[in-house]
Amino acid sequence: MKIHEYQAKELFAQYDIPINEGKVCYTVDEVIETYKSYNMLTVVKAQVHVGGRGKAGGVKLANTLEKATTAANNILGMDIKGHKVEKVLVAKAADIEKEYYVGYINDRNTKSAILMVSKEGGVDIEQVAAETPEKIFRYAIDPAMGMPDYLAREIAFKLFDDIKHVRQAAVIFQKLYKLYVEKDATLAEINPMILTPDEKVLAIDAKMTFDDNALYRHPEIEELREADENEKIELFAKSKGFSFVKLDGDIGCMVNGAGLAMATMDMIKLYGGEPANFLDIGGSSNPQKVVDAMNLLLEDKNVKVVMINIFGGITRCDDVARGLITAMEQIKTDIPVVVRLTGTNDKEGQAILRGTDFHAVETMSEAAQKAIELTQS
Amino acid sequence: MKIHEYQAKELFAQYDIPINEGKVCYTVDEVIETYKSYNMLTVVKAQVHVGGRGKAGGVKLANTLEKATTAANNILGMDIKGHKVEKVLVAKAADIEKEYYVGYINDRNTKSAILMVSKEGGVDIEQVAAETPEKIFRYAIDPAMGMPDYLAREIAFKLFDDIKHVRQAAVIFQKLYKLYVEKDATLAEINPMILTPDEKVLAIDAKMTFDDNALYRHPEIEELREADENEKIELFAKSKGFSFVKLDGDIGCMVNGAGLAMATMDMIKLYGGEPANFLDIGGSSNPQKVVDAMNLLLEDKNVKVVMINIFGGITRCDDVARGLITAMEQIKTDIPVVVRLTGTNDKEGQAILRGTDFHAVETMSEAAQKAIELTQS
Amino acid sequence: MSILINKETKLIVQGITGRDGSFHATRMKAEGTNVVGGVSPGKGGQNIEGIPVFNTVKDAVEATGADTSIIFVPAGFAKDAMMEAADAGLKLVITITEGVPTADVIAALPSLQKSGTKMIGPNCPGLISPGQSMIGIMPPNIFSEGNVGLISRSGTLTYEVVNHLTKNGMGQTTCVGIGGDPVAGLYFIDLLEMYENDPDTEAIVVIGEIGGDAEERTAAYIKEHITKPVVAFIAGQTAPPGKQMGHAGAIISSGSGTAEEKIAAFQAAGVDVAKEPGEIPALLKKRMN
Amino acid sequence: MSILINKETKLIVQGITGRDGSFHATRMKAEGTNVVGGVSPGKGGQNIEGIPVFNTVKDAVEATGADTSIIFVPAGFAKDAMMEAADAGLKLVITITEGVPTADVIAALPSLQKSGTKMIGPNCPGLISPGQSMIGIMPPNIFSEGNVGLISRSGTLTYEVVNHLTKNGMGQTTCVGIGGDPVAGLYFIDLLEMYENDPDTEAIVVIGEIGGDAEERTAAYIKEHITKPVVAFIAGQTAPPGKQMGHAGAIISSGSGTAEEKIAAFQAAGVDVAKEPGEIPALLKKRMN
Repeated sequence: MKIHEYQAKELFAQYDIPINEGKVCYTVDEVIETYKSYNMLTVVKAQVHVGGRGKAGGVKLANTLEKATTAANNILGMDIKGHKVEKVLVAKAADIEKEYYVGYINDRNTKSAILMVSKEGGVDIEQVAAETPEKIFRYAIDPAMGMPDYLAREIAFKLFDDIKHVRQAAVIFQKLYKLYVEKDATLAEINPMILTPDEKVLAIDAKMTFDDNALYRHPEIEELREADENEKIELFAKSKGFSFVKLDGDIGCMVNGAGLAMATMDMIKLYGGEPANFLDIGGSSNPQKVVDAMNLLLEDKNVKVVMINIFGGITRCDDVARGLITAMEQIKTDIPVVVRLTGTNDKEGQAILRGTDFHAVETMSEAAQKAIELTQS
Repeated sequence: MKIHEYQAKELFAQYDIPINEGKVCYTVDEVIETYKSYNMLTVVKAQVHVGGRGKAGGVKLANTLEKATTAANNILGMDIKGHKVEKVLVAKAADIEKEYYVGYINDRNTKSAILMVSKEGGVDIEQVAAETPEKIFRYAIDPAMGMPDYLAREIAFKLFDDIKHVRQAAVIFQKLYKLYVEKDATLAEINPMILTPDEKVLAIDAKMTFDDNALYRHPEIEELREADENEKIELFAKSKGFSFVKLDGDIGCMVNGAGLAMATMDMIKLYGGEPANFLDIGGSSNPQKVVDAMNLLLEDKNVKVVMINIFGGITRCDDVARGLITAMEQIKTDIPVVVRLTGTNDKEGQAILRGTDFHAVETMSEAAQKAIELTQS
Repeated sequence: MSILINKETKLIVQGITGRDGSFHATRMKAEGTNVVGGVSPGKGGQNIEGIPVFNTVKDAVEATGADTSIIFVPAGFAKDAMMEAADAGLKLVITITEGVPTADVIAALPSLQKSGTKMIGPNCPGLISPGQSMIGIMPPNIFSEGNVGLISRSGTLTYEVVNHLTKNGMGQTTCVGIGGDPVAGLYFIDLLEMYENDPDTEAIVVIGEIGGDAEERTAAYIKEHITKPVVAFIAGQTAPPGKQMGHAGAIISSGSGTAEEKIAAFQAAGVDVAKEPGEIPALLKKRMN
Repeated sequence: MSILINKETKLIVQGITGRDGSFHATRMKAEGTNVVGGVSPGKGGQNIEGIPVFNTVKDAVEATGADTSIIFVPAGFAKDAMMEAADAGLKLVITITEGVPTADVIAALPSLQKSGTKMIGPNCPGLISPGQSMIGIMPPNIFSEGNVGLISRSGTLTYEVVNHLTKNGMGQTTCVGIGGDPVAGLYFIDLLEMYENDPDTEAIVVIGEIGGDAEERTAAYIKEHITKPVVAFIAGQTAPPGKQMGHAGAIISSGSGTAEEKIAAFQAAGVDVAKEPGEIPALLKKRMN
């Protein structure tokens, strides 16, 4: 689950991680009021669940009320990679002596949380990682030990020489780790963490994401959820037991299993078509699930064809075929539906579907080709 | 540091460990009032920093106001192994179906905290350990893992068969471990933990001691200190940098180092004398320390002779000898002082002491024999 | 031969009295897997279709000599179940449970490591050595005995591939679903090493997907250490960045974890990468002759 | 020969800029110990009497190749210092600091174990291999080279015994003060095993005290595994139960840890137990002829 910068900074403040003061604003008037109360160099930042705000014009400095007003007018309501900006963070701009990168993520290779730090802060860390990987220091955190003083200090010495700065950074590493672990985060990033001319170390940006699987034990994090339009659809899908991601094509996909669902989208693309979505309906495929999934797909008016790809494993394909017929009786639609059934008793399943409105086929590639053909008719 | 049962039960309550309700009382009137408010079978228990209260008559049941009053009169003010009873815990007596032993201690062999449990509760666990060790189950706790659910359950199954009882006991094990670790305890004992006829598991006694070295980070535990007379002297000694334990003999001992101090006491006993105390004045032996230590020893009117046994290590014996002379100039006393100096430059040190009021000798055994001789003159 | 499990494997089922646990315990037993016991605290002494139930894993191991466990407990209890299995000294633990918080897996792994317990999963379909033992939730009838070893991050996609293999007369030594979570137990490289050392495995199929850099590392490892032919397939070529495709691990973070990178890495390591699952048998045949 | 330390031992001093750290670093260096560096965060680049100071143990190890460390930091920082030493991969750590909370020692030990780092202490005088290396705070002049190995829970009592040994012409291979705390690193049995394997050690002196059952376990171990003559002394025969005699570990809990029990255990294992420290050289001579 993603949260906004202003929310991450509120969590930072709860954990005594130093940040620059700021306030979230939903209207131009609120921005004006906030600017007036600060009356100093201020930064206005779009709050959206997508990276690259700066490049998209979603972050502006203002040293006059006029400039702050202009920034608010420009940023509020703008579209950044399909995300509409509904709020901005208005924050006191800090004087920057140097910028650093600090980030915790879970790491598949070390099978632990890792802390990454770099003197190359304030820029795209992925680019640093790709071009000058030696400038990023990575430390795997032993979950039993956490982030002891010596380790936090050792890491801070990679960024700073002066013990005064080292101690401030070390404490930030420790507090951020505490926040990361206690809230089941999957990312906690400060980019940049800065050193000010008066030798303070603080976080002037903050990014956090959380483990969906652990939200059940963090209602206080769940409360921070501010889903945008796309995310609302995905959440609705999740409430039905689906994994769903909307795309821009015209072939609606319904598949059991995430890997097979991805492979299905790939197959459509391979044969020249465009998938309208990723949809994993999960392990089983009972009639109600099919009805719910169809309704979800048909909400997307771009969808011209639906392609159902089911691997009958423990549930046999003949049972699945009967379920599909039951399901489709409840759905009134002219959209053609291509069905491919494989696995246990697949021949029997395919036989049952023959003679129905379903376009029943035997293989994934046939299904993809048939679906593409139907979009063109 | 030792605390009383009633204090341990207050900590238990803070950690949601179920206990039988009770109230600490300092006077007979308070006991009467408490009994009236409970108006049921009640137990009156002496609160002293020493074991064996029950055998000494310090624990009485009362099912009438009269009996409660008698118990209060008898127990308040009584002497248990040299400890005067200044308060009692008056608690609602619980119905007991079965009794169990539960205790955490730090263990030198596994180098960890261990949990010991036994179905032989309510009796002296040391006796069970000596006679039927197989009736005590011991579990070393990995500090990184703590007391996970499965382990607490596994241990609880050693005491109970019914999952309802197992779950209650497992939670007690976990909460007691949390208390033990969070407060730096060195002992956390429930003897007995009981099962009641209505299938509740609860602690009806509680004993805790704490790591003196860790008290600096637990002011809330330090606040629980209720030192009795002997403990007050030991605390005063500690404030001077000494380790001190009062004994019943007449030879006051002053030694640098705990092991050597014990060996000195042993030596006195070996030659037929009786040490008045254990006193370790620590690593160095500057004149002020000697003055403070002498004053401490001379407060004990039983002391007839003082025996100083110093190993001159890094500090040379000749410097120590000069320090002793300086120190004794400040102390007006007729008590004879035997001094034995060994180690670096011991010959020189002994030479300096010759011709002074000190009875200077060369070996520990000479010192002990001389001291004993002087007690008899 | 096979890797990790065979006819000798003695299995216990943690969470055997739950809906999934009892269903799959019975299925696995019917399939010939040596299911020697189950664990469910407080249900000790009962039995599920003839499988004895114990209160603790330790009790089950003592009574049955089990060396392997499969976990079906709810997500919130999975960490504890993994640690209990480790503490009881099992050699192998398969965690089927999905939705386990990543921090719980990270927290349980040191216990497993300490006791030398290998884990597969969580959020995985399990593994099967056809004709010998099945420990998982896969449909056994699509598998067949043979000489191909398979490793996959996916469930149904694995079945899709296995179906193609079996229909093309290419049986399997062992098929392992390692799961789609961001942090998991045994991974591609661990299993490749085992297949390399298994005399009966003649070729290996690796089914990867977007997210992370496990496939890139695997490719580098194959180039260095694997002499047997390897064919790969990567799902998620059309996935957009920043979106989680079902599996928590299947997410392209800015600039890394894409299918293109993974395919390129495999190809650079001399691994044939199938364009679609149906192509895998032909690629294998080409390399195995 | 010797155990644990010798002329090759390269030592760093953690907390070298503190009062005790700088004093003893200088003393040890003067005594011929190979003190290659010190650690004090923020003081990196400075030097103490010619000994270079580093910001972290890792830096010190990288620059100097140190394999051993001695810790003089205040009690509240000892846990962190032990863990830092372990993480830097040192072979041996001697923790002199007294007053370390027992829970901190327990919490640090898994880190030490993980990296295979041995520890002596805390709250100990250190150890010395006379003529080779001294790592600790003992008075070096009382020691002499020879063939007796010594292990002790006490400080000055050890010096008392060593003084008797040296004056009786009985030099030492290595003398180790394991410390008087309830939980500590290397203990009697670990060191007895090393002495048994050290060709130059011909006899062993064990100085125990009341509290715990380490001496009883040690006696059982000696009976089973030690072929060299062992003489023991136990301090605290006159200590009352329930009172801590200076050392946190020296406390007789109800019914166990008494000197009588320990002496009986040693005697049952064929170990001569001295009535007073001065008797030890004679007992050794009797056994070594």
